[in-house]
Amino acid sequence: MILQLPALIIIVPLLAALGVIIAGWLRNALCFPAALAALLVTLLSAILVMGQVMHDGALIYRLGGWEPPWGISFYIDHLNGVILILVSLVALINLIATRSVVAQVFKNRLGAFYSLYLLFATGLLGIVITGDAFNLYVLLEIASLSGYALLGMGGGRARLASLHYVFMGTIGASLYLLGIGYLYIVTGSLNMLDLAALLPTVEKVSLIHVSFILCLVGLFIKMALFPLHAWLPNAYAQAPNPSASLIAPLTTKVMLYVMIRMVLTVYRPDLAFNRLPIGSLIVWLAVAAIIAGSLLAYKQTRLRRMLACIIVVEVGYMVGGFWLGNAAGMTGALLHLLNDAMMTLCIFLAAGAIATRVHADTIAGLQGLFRKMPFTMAAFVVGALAIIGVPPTCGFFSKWYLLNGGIEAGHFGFTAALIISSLVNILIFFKVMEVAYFEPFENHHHHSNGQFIQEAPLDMVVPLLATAGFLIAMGIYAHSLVTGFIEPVISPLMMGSL
Amino acid sequence: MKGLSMPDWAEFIIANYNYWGVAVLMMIGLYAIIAKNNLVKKIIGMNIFQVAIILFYITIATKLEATIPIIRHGHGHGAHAAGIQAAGYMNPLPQVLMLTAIVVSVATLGVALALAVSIYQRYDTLEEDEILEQLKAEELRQV
Amino acid sequence: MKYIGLIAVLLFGAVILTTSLEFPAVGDPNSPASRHVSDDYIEHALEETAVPNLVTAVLADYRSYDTMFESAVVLAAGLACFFLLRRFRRKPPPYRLYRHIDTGVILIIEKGGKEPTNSDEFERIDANWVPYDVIIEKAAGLVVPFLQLFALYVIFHGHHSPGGGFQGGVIFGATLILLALSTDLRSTLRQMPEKSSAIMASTGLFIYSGTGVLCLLLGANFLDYGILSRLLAVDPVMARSHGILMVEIGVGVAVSAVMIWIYYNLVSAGRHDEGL
Amino acid sequence: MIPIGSVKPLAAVLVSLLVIPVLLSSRKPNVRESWTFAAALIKFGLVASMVPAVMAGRSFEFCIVPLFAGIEFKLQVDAFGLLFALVASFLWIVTSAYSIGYMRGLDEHSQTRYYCFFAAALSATIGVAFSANLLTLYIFYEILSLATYPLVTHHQDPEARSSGRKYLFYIMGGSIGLVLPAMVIVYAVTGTLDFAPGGILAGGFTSIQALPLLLMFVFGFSKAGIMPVHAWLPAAMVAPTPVSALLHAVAVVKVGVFCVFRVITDIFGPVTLQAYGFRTLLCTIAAVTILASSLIALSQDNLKRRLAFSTIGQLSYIVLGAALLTQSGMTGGMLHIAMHAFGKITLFFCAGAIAVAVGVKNISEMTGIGKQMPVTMGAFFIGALSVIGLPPGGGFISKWYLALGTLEAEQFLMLAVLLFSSLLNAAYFLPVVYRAFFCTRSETMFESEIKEAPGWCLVPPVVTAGASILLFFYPQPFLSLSKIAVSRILGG
Repeated sequence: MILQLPALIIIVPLLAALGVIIAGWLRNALCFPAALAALLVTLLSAILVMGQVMHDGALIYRLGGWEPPWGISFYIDHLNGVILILVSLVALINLIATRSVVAQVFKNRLGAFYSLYLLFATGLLGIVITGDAFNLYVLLEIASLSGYALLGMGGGRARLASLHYVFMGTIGASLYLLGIGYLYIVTGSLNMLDLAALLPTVEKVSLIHVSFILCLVGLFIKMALFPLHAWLPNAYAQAPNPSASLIAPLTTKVMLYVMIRMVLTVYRPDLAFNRLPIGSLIVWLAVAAIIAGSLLAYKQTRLRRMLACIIVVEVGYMVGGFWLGNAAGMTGALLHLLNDAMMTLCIFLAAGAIATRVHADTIAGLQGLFRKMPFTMAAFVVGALAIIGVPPTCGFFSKWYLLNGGIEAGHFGFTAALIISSLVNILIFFKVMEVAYFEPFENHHHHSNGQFIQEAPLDMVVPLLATAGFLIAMGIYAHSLVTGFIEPVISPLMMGSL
Repeated sequence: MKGLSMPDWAEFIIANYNYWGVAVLMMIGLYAIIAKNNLVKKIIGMNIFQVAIILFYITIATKLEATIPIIRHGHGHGAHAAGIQAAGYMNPLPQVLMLTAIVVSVATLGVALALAVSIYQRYDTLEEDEILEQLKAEELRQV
Repeated sequence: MKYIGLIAVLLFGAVILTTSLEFPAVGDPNSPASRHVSDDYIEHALEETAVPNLVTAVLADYRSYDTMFESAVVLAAGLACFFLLRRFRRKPPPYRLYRHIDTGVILIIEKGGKEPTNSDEFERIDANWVPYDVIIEKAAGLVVPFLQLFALYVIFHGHHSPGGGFQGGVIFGATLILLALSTDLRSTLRQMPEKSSAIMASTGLFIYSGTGVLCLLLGANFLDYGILSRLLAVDPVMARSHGILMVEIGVGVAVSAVMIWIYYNLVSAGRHDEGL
Repeated sequence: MIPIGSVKPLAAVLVSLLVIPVLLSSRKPNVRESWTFAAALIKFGLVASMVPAVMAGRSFEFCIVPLFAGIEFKLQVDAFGLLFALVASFLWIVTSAYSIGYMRGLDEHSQTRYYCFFAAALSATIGVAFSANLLTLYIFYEILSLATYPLVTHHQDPEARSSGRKYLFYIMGGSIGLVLPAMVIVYAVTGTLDFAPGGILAGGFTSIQALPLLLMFVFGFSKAGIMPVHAWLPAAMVAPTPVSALLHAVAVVKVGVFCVFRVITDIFGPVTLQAYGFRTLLCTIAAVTILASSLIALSQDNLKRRLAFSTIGQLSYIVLGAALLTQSGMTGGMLHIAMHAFGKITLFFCAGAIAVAVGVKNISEMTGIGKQMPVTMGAFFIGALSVIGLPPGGGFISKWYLALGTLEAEQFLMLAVLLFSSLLNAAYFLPVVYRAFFCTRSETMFESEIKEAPGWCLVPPVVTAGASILLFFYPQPFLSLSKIAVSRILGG
């Protein structure tokens, strides 16, 4: 059974998604337990698979029993083993945390919600695990489609934002497909490893360069890098809370993983960093993303829209860090990919918990929250500190690597952008803290005792606090995270071309 | 038709007009998404863009003087497989991929139309600028 | 905004056009695309899967994982339409139209008025579809069974002739949509309620992934039909062909159910009372 | 310097953190305060238990977790760190006693939160004292800034809000904006951040590159209150007095100066700094701060603001001590940490006692209260003597070494600055004492009301005043510790 584990990671959530549709129609109460069980099994098998990969290197699982270039294969190495665990963990925590809100908001479409939820998770897991370029496109579409539906379920404004997300997402995916088409014309194969082997033998080099550019632009649209980010703040701000706190932490990170997989495995880093002059151009693009995103976030008056703008900044960190091209920058980008998923989950869950008690989404509406919802605000503080990059939390350690990379690469624009955005983050988050700390709650009286607290429901606060604790744990054990998972990915590259 | 020698520019056009058609369709589709004001026209533009890419893959699959990729009855049955020449049949792989891409474009079209229908139910218009005005008015009433 | 878009599109078009000069000429047999992997498909597919239609062989066996997720995309679309549009609050429409079958007189009955539902002289019509459609109704009634037979033929003959799960499923779905168009949405809903179409959709995909899991349980990799020979007492190559057939049926069921489901929700904007 | 691997440093840091859950769960105030008291005593006991070993020239080490290649989250107790930890933990015992009286006296709200964040701030302070490398120091520095923010803005009124904003802007802005990049640059070039006696730069930088780096560190650690980045300290006086007493006289500001001292001695190293010729620059920075703050202190009417500006001046004495790069200069600087701590905390205690007893904050309203509050004003006088540096107060010894240091470094201008600023110190302290004792009160309106501060607020200032006199006659633990530390830095 151990050999079949990789397949389990994908099939279990898919079968659960199908089961949940039927459960939705027959007996509603079954939906949540089925989804919970599926994601638990997925997380477990992801961890076991990662154990296998750590034990005896990269793992290839042949679907349908066919040799890779003919059939489709899973390719799991240190890079995507960790991200599999990350995706299933975030999906699991969010599922548990948003149970009561979902049961209340989507009463009569519970089956559909949980099925779309699981299809979204399956799509992302499939993208991360697959070793076939076209198969990645199909799973990209599944994740996007269920994402459009989950995000679109809200007021009129959410529908329009989701429609824009459909347009941008489709253009991005189609550009990626076009890039794969170019590769197919030149090599005739779709399997990533096979492509990597065939590409050097191709003499029409300009086609490879154009296909690389197309793939990159398509992925930049999907991960909302600066000039192409317009859809993200609206899509995540207007969406219902449970789906925003699922999609926000994961989509941009998995798209980033696809970019890294493309550069490191398919096109080989030599093409991306040495032969094509786009490396420093993209880093300057990332600098623009960081600055613009920070200023945009500072201007917002609504809490969740501000948090969405911060995602644009984080994408700028990761893309900039990766394209610096040196070991520290790449390690920083990968570590930030892991950290940022948890950080975004923490603050979006906190925003969701606040939304259950305070109906105004504006920042001004958060008066006296430290007194009213102390635990939620404590988790929000930890999340905010992680994003600012204050030491005990994980954000600091990935920012440290990014800064290191920026300085070693001599790219002072990127280093300055990192520092400026940290300072702006301080302003942003402490603007929120001040409102929650200083301004008195309407019937706020000083000498209130314990019973005054109106916390969010317990099954929302406990996962939230667990995530906050996780942020600190990831911070303290960042070094073992790096040496365990990220080092084996980066070190072979360093000896090689760079 | 074989014997008639064609000038090389005609040869060149025959060899490449498919790709130009695909490129033009892509430009039309992309421009429609960006520039059009009506939501359904944007959706149509999106569909054109996806169809263009499907066409692009299909042009890769074609082979001159090759039939559709179904092995003719009795050809290479049992005796020996060597009888099947690859040049005789078109390339099946892109057609499989495009089956998937067609299904994906239909699914995306379905979701986009569902969103458009629900927006129309809510705002009674599909013109984006009118929708944005109503949204702004709603925003002012709320604050 | 338009001009930036125009410039971007022209730039994009220029890039595509200039690179298209380097493409191999359309249709030359030894272009790299048609040499590396596709030659093996053409030459070995028949002996490995006993399926002459190469596209079905590649679709349902070599790359069956792709197709499984393709049908999952279809299912996701159906779910999305249901999730976004479906409205369960029964808001009765302001007035209902009833037409006297013989004379063609239309009664507009306000809310709360007595409606001649059970008498057979009156038939209820939708608000926006008035004229007599006897011809269409009768013709559709005649044509639909044959169409459905043809749809089943297309599903089952995917091995030998162009066709397969998707195409057959869509035709089957189209026949039911034809029924809904010719009569009215409510009668079709009575015949094929939303609940059964949803469950049919997920069972279709269950059949597909169930076959894959069956292969898994028997010891081979996911979706490796060769192992089914133990179950079907057939040599592995034929087992593959039967595996492909099972998968095609699953896809056909799923796609037809989802087509109808999407139609129900799109046409009536989720209220399921008056559609096209 | 044979390091003993032991968990004592970690225990000393964590003891006050572990008490927080107990504080949160204790219902009755007495239980809560007694737990705080116990934690303070245990912490001081742990720190004191390490003194004999460090006196014998050994140091304690404990590595918690590796952070980056070449850097661990490591605690190391050497003489200088122990000196600062001794001062901070001893004074915490006194302050927790004092804050019981003060908080009860003014019936402050949400006292549990106050005690918890106070304990967290202390553990971070001890963490800074015991950190083995610049990164561990930076981590505890950040935790300290965050733990003190709720203390500074305790009253949650608009004034606290604006001073909290200023507090954050200077401190977090300085640490993330200046110290972080500087640290990364040092790490990128030298590959390590561990504190090594001779400094770790080892010629990695030319003098043009080293100058901005040094300035980023000096002005980045804005808790040291060097002139342009000092504005948060007077603003932080809005906090309750025990906070400004322990944190803004002893713990927080001394952390800033401690970090600057560490950077100067263990990152750059005296030899390299002399080679770059930055000694005069550093001395002038310190001198400017000393003179300017003393002059501003003259004009402040609010007693706590005057004490705040005097603290800024005194801190720059310590920076001056470090900047002199000579044996006795550094010894004087280190000693001044202890001496100034005892002196200044007495002054803040007296200010708090006056606020509790009379409810008066400005010096102009304090005429003639000496007759009614002889003990408080007496302690105030002794504290003032120690801060000015007159004989019976311990401050005299550290200023003596500082003066010797300026002579060794041939910085005669600095000697003049030292003496003149001591005069200024006297100029802004003694009038307060004179006005309290020898002037009679004009309005007789609340003649009868003035009485001595409650017991809890009275005993601590007397204890610290007595301690600062004791230190004059018996400066032994701190003097020997600083001598060992300096010999390690210069001799090592």
